[in-house]
Amino acid sequence: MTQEDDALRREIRDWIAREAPRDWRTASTHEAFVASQRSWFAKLVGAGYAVPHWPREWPGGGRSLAEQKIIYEELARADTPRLLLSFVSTYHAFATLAECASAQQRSHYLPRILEGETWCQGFSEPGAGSDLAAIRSRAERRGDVYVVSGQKVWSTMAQYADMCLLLVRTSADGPKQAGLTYLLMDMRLPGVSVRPIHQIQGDEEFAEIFLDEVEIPVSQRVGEEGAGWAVAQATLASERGLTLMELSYRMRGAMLRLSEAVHAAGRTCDAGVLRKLGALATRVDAVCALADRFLQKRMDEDERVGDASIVKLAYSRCLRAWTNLGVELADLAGQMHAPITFGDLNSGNWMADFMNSYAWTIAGGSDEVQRNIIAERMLGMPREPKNWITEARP
Amino acid sequence: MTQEDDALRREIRDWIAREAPRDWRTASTHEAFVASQRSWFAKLVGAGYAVPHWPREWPGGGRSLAEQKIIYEELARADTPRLLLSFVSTYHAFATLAECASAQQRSHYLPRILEGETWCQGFSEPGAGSDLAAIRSRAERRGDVYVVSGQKVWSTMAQYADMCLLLVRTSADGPKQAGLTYLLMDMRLPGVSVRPIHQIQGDEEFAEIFLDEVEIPVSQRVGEEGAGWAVAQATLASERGLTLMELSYRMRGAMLRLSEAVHAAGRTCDAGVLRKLGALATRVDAVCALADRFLQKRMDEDERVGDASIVKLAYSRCLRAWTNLGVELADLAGQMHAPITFGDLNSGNWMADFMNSYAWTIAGGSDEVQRNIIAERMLGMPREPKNWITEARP
Amino acid sequence: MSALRRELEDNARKVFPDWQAAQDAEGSWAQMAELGWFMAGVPEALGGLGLERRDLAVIFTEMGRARMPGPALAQFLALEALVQAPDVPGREELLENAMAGAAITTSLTIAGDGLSAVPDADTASQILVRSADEVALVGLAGAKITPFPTWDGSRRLFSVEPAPDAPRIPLAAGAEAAALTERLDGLLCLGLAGDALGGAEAVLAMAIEYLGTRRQFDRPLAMFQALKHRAADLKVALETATALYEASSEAAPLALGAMKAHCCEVYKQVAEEAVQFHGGIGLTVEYPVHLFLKRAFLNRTLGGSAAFWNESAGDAVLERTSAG
Amino acid sequence: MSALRRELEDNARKVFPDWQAAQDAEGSWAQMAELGWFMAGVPEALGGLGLERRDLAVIFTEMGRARMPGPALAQFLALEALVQAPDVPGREELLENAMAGAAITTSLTIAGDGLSAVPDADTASQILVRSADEVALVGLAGAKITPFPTWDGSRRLFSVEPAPDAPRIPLAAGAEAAALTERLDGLLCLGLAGDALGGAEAVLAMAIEYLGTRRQFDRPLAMFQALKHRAADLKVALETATALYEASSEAAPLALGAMKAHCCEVYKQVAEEAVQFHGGIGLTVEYPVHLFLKRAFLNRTLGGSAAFWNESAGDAVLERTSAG
Repeated sequence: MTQEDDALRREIRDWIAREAPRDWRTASTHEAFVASQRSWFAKLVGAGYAVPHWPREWPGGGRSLAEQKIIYEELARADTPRLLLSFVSTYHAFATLAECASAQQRSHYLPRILEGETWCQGFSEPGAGSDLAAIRSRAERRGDVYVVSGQKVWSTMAQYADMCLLLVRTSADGPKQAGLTYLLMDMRLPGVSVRPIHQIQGDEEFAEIFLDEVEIPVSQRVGEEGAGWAVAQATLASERGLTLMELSYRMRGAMLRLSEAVHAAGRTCDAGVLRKLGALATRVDAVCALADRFLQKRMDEDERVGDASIVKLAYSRCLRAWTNLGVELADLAGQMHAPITFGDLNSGNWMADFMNSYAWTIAGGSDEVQRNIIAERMLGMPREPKNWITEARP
Repeated sequence: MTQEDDALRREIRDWIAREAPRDWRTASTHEAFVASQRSWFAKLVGAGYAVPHWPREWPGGGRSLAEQKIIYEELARADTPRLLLSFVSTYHAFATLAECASAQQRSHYLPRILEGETWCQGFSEPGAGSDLAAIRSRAERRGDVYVVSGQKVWSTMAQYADMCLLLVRTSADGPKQAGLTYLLMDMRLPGVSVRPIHQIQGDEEFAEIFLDEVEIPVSQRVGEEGAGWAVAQATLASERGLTLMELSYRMRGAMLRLSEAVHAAGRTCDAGVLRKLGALATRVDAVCALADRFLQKRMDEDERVGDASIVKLAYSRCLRAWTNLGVELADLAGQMHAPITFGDLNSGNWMADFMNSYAWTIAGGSDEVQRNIIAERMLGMPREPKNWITEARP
Repeated sequence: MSALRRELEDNARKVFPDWQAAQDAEGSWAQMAELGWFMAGVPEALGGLGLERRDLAVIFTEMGRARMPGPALAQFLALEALVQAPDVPGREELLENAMAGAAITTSLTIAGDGLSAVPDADTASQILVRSADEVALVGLAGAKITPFPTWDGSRRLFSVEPAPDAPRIPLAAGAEAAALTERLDGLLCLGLAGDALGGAEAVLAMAIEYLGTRRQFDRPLAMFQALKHRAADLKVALETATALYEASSEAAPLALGAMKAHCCEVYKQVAEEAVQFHGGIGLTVEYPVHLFLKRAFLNRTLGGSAAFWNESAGDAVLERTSAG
Repeated sequence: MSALRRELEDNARKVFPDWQAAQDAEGSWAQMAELGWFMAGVPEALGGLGLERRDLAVIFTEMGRARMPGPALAQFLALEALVQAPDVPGREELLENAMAGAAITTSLTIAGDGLSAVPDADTASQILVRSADEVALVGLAGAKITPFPTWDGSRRLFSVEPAPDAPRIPLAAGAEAAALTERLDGLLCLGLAGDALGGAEAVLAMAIEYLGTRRQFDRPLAMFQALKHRAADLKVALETATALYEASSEAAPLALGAMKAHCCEVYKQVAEEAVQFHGGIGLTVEYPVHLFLKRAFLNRTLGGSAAFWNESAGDAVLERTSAG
């Protein structure tokens, strides 16, 4: 820890104490939640904490990974709202624009992101989730436009998005990956419609996007036609460490909620409960240490294939255990329906937290996909053959 | 429960009270253990309880499955020694002889079994465990004999066996199953050598059998040449319920050992420990109920494919949990090396019990094989394709 | 399974083949009455069908499979209380009405936990109050009824505070009340356990069906061995719990409580995995798997927690083995 | 990992590439002394290498990987006690001898559990006695030494009762003794946790190697997805525990205890699964997987049980959050 690091930590800690909203958990409507997200993002942009990972020429940019870590550690420690609405813009869209887009595309869109333009990601489809290359949304080139029809799903906050990172199929020939093309789509174009997905805990964090003969100018293409898979990798690789570190720290901070549950249940002297609490606290500490170590490896350029999967799996399973203990301690009282706090994974509204935890065991590569990656690419266990000949079900 | 059943129960209970050995857990040498097994079997034969599943013409035979269940329930309840040494003879050898052998073979061998002749099973090989059809021990016909060479493994108590149920390969052509032949081998033949397997808990329940040009008369063949697979199925199907019922009841009786461990640890008022104990006791009760229900289904001729796998898996996992709780409660004291009680799964010598429990998660179709059976044959989930094209390991 | 129980099961499945069929609480209530379920446990001498607890157990499982809305489980407790209280004036009429479907509610918590988690208290006319001192039917007119909305939307629960001057029909007092209360708590646990197992069976079937149709990487998910093995483990847990359930219908109250805890954990385990098996679609309200998940979690907390029952069961093990 | 720690690790793996290389207790002891391990934690001013606890942590992991026999962990505690007791007469000579390999043993249980589980007490000349009142070196001549044979054959443990008139060198008393004892218990936990993680890594590698070579149904076991997923879960557990371990070397005693409990459960979990992965062969003494299983179980009970540490950690969570 250098002196500069300490100074940054003090600086942001002071700023948070002055500026961070405290009442964000009370927003119980989608509109109030979105408004609070927008104002918090604007504040962070103003203070130079919104995009520490952008290059130096941008306000607040040019931070080292170590500095980024400090910023997110402090944001987590102070229990500030997570940056859900702007996440795709500042990470996924940014990385795609910075690494793969034309200079013109870059200079057009990046400033708008800081002004609050929000993006969504149009990758997953009903038949292409874990198996992303199976995308079927079809783009046909007609003169200067691509005409796109199809359906996207699990797009985070697409209902509030101005723009979309869109992966479509321009060819059905050859390997599945080779026929994909990457487009930047204005969500206000005719033919685009969005339907929020009603989630089981009452959230609407995701949406479906329906595309009906949407005409997207060819100038909105990133990379060449057919090069969409490679561009998508840049999008997906944009963030693979800070978020899990931030979330792990938030989970650690939220051990307080479990303590409250122990007190509320009158079980502060119950040896069995204390053991579960203690074992879980240690496991949470371990996940935090793992996330730290992963970031350190990235800083040291020492990351191995599979490391990210380990962190995600460790976090997702621990989060599930965390919510399970809360649900158990709260007993009947925990079954009472209470409005959710949007995007909060550690609210102490235990059933909501429990259901929310599936977002981490399923989305962004399910636990099962992560286990495959770890087994095959880290432990060297052989893949299953690709040329299956599937039998009919009995 | 009929009046006859009650009478049988009283009768055997009285007999056990008079005749059953009480000191069998003190036998700490193999020789003493074998001697005690032989004398206990002889007593049971004398009283007519050794072979209740044999036909009525045999002493003690002709019992219904319900009656057999009563006998084994009472033997379990009274914590009598399990019948390990005679198990293969009275079940596997009997079923094979009764269902597939010639009249001459039957009348030659069955009486000897009651006189104490012990048998072992020569099926598994180093390269053919779960995948039994992969057997490679080779039998070549030369005139009136088969000349057999190869190696068998995991043969229960082969070192004490007089005879062996031997499955060998007489042809390498066609489907793997079609080239197998079934022989009854005298263990005293030249070329047969046996090496006990030293198990990690100190037991020697199994042995390897080495076959070096052993000449077995063709008259010792059961069924036709090449029909070994079908005969082996009769052997394997000989017992699929009573044993697990008996073992489950023994586990329930041995909850006493866990209670003793709780007392010894001074944790009789520890809520966490009590909960673990109570939850496990209920699980053990559930496994007993499951084994009961399975037997009932057999009596009702209502058994489904996979039912036996469910009972075995439920028992094996519960036994593991049972031993794990004992090991945990006994803490450091439980790590002290103590001589094992041969074949006892519930001795309260916790580390030995723990290691012994693998016999049920691995042998007789591992947990993994049982899960495949349940998923595919009961839940209708599709098999993996048979025509794998295996890739080299990376 | 006996022919009678098979028939109960067959009839139930005709009327309530799945959760959709039982969605309408009012209609389902009438159908249950029509099926004779509320007469089932009442002796023939009192106008009922005179079935045994193990027959009722079949009904409970069917209620879970259909994710039955409404206060039927409370009704079974009230009926049992009336059957067990021979000397109560007006009992025959009360019984007759209840068998015909006049709802009497009661708390779905174990006695001593007060009048919380009372289903449909806003429409029932009477509540069965159970305690170690007194078992009584108490009128609900003028009662303070506070909604207790749960994540599980299938049961409408309330906290109830009867009016001080509410009419009160005592069914048992003193030692008799203690015994009856214990008996009713046992029946509650049996009902919740059956509900859990029926629900678990339904949601497991739903998940396996889904795995068989959903394809990823050019094959059905059901072909992936890791999922197959997890499904098999769930099946084993479910079958084992079911065997215990079937063997326990006449068990002592403590054994019923421990059994309930066991079965409800299995339901929770199966439902939790079933959602994971469904992937994203399982997280949308349009897809029914979450309905069973939420009921599984609620069931777990009704009728006494696993922590409570397992601790009691552990105590009993120590006592049993110390005595022996 | 720093260059220094990398070097420690590399050197260790040259000398003790696997468990076979460390089988001979006497030879391994000499090799450890030669590698400078007993000097590692001693400040340079006292003739040691002046390494930090996180450097020692690397050594502990290597000891676990090699399933190191002998009383090395006790030796590290004795060395630390001497380092922390500046005013003891004759300390320099004691330290010098201990660094050169003169064995001082001590109990591998936490203070308060008496003088049980003392490794190689029959050959050591002195025992370090730790309690909240006094920390002292006590001569073993004339002591009553009772073998405590364990299923794990890698450590030779004894219960010790020193002679009443045994020579005694006090290292700390009063509050200082309490603090030193806590510090030493923490080091014990660190050592056991490192041992657990090194052992877990070795046995997991052994199991994965086996799965890759063993074929069933015409394919290597390692291709079966159910086994792959279980192996992946073990890897996740191991990596997570390792991250905690590496971050904890300077942690407070309670955190070290909870960390030890966590790491030892992971070792047990990995070893238990590793045996299952091996199938029948894993149950034979000829195959080494059981050696790690037995050490995993013993480690779990040394240095305080998981029940003890987790309960303490739970208390601490309540205190921390109540204060905050």
